[in-house]
Amino acid sequence: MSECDTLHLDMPASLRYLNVVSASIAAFLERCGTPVDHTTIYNTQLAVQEACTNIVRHAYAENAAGRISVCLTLLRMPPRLRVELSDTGRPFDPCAVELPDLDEVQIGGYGLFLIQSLMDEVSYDFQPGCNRLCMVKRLTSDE
Amino acid sequence: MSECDTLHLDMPASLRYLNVVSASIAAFLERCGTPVDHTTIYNTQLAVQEACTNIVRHAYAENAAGRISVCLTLLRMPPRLRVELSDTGRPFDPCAVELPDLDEVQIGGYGLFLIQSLMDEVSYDFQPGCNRLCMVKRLTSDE
Amino acid sequence: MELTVYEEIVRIAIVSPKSRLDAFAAPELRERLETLLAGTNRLVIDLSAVPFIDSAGMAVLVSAMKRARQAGGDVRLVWPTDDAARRILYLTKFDRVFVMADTVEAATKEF
Amino acid sequence: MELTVYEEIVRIAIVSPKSRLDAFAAPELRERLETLLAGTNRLVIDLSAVPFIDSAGMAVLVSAMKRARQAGGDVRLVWPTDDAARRILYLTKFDRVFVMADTVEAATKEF
Ligand SMILES: Nc1ncnc2c1ncn2[C@@H]1O[C@H](COP(=O)(O)OP(=O)(O)O)[C@@H](O)[C@H]1O
Ligand SMILES: Nc1ncnc2c1ncn2[C@@H]1O[C@H](COP(=O)(O)OP(=O)(O)O)[C@@H](O)[C@H]1O
Repeated sequence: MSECDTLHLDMPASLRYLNVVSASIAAFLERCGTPVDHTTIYNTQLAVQEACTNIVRHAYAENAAGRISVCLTLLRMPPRLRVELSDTGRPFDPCAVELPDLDEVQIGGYGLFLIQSLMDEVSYDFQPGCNRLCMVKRLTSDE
Repeated sequence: MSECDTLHLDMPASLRYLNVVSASIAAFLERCGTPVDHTTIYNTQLAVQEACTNIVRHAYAENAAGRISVCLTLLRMPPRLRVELSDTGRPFDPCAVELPDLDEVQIGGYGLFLIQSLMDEVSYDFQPGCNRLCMVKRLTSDE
Repeated sequence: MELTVYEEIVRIAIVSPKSRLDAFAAPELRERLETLLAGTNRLVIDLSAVPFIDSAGMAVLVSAMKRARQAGGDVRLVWPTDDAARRILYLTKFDRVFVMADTVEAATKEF
Repeated sequence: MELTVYEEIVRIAIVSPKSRLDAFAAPELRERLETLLAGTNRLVIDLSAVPFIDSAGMAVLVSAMKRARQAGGDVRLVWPTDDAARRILYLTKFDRVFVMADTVEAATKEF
């Protein structure tokens, strides 16, 4: 297995196919050479799904034909999964958003909170015409 | 859902991650808007997995750093899945190979037979530097 | 003998989704819950067979709960069986906002 | 009284893989089967829990069978539970080449 095991997925920015991202993450981690527990897989899937949903709903709010690019890379020592999402929609820095008050239940507004709670590193980079959200998850137990 | 729901997957030409192709096909079909039975999903996964295995083992026999590009497209009326595999390895026309004699069991040699038995259309196109295998599967029952 | 006979019928709707409750599936569930909430204000959403819930799925639960409470009723949840899904309900404190139960029977009892 | 007591011990190895039997997983199974075939020439491969078998997985079954038959033994298969996987064994006529059984008990009986 090489240092740069990388998988790219490029898909329509539609909520319909976000399950493909989840399925790819699970399959990729199943074969990554390190045993990864179910909760770690689930939490990674959830954070990435939230980020993709935000791209569809907010970044591409005015562009139904947009696309999302998902890049999965295995990093070693310690084993980590890096997920990079790119889109060409409206720029937006998720790290700048205030987190919800969990004692006041609300309809929506949990997406960025989940991303920041469940991933180990979250960073954002905007280049003209391309937003890039990078998330890293350690492949040790989330139990 | 648009006429051109297309998903691209680009991955290292390694047997390790072929399960990601299978998982993506299942997830894509689950949300394609037509109910697709388990056998149809399984047979599509198997045929595509055989084609990818051949690319890793034969087309890239001398190139461990090769990549496979998988393009999944939903076609309408009637509903069909088109799977296009591209590689930059050795050119080879699978349609020209003789099928195995099933009454003489053999070690290996079933891959192309499975592809041709399980998919509804198989075509091959070679452009300098790029082999393209196109397979189409009708999304009606395989029962 | 003067006697008043009074019968109260409490209708509790029970919904058991079986698949992913994500942003794509959420609108369908929202619609189904709204239809049910037109007929009763007591709803049990049985999440036991749900393998995955994202924040869009969670938003549907909250909006149903708000509507039911406004009408004097409530929405109760049956815990997902999947352990990772349970953890997310703890993390977001949904288990404090909703009345949670381990089974549908427990959820309907004394509703 | 002259009397010959003779005892025959038939060793049958039973292997039950639980995951995908594809081109990536095949080499590991091949190795495991070869180790077993060094100790016995009767092998039951229980495919009941295998969700997916591709032609590389099938090649491992055939080569184990050839080796066992050469040594005077055999490899018997227990049908996969997955219906689609069963169909592929019909399609490739593997069900005529191998002695197939519905359960491990049936496979070991009269081996
Ligand atoms: N990719 C994005 N592009 C533009 N705006 C975004 C993006 N992601 C999030 N936002 C903004 O941040 C807010 C909070 O996001 P989130 O926590 O996911 O909750 P929700 O999407 O349910 O409102 C959103 O309502 C939106 O205004
Ligand atoms: N993509 C390919 N590039 C080059 N040669 C190929 C390719 N696919 C198949 N072949 C050739 O066709 C033969 C038959 O393929 P197949 O039926 O899949 O069986 P197997 O790969 O088990 O030999 C292979 O042995 C190989 O020589």
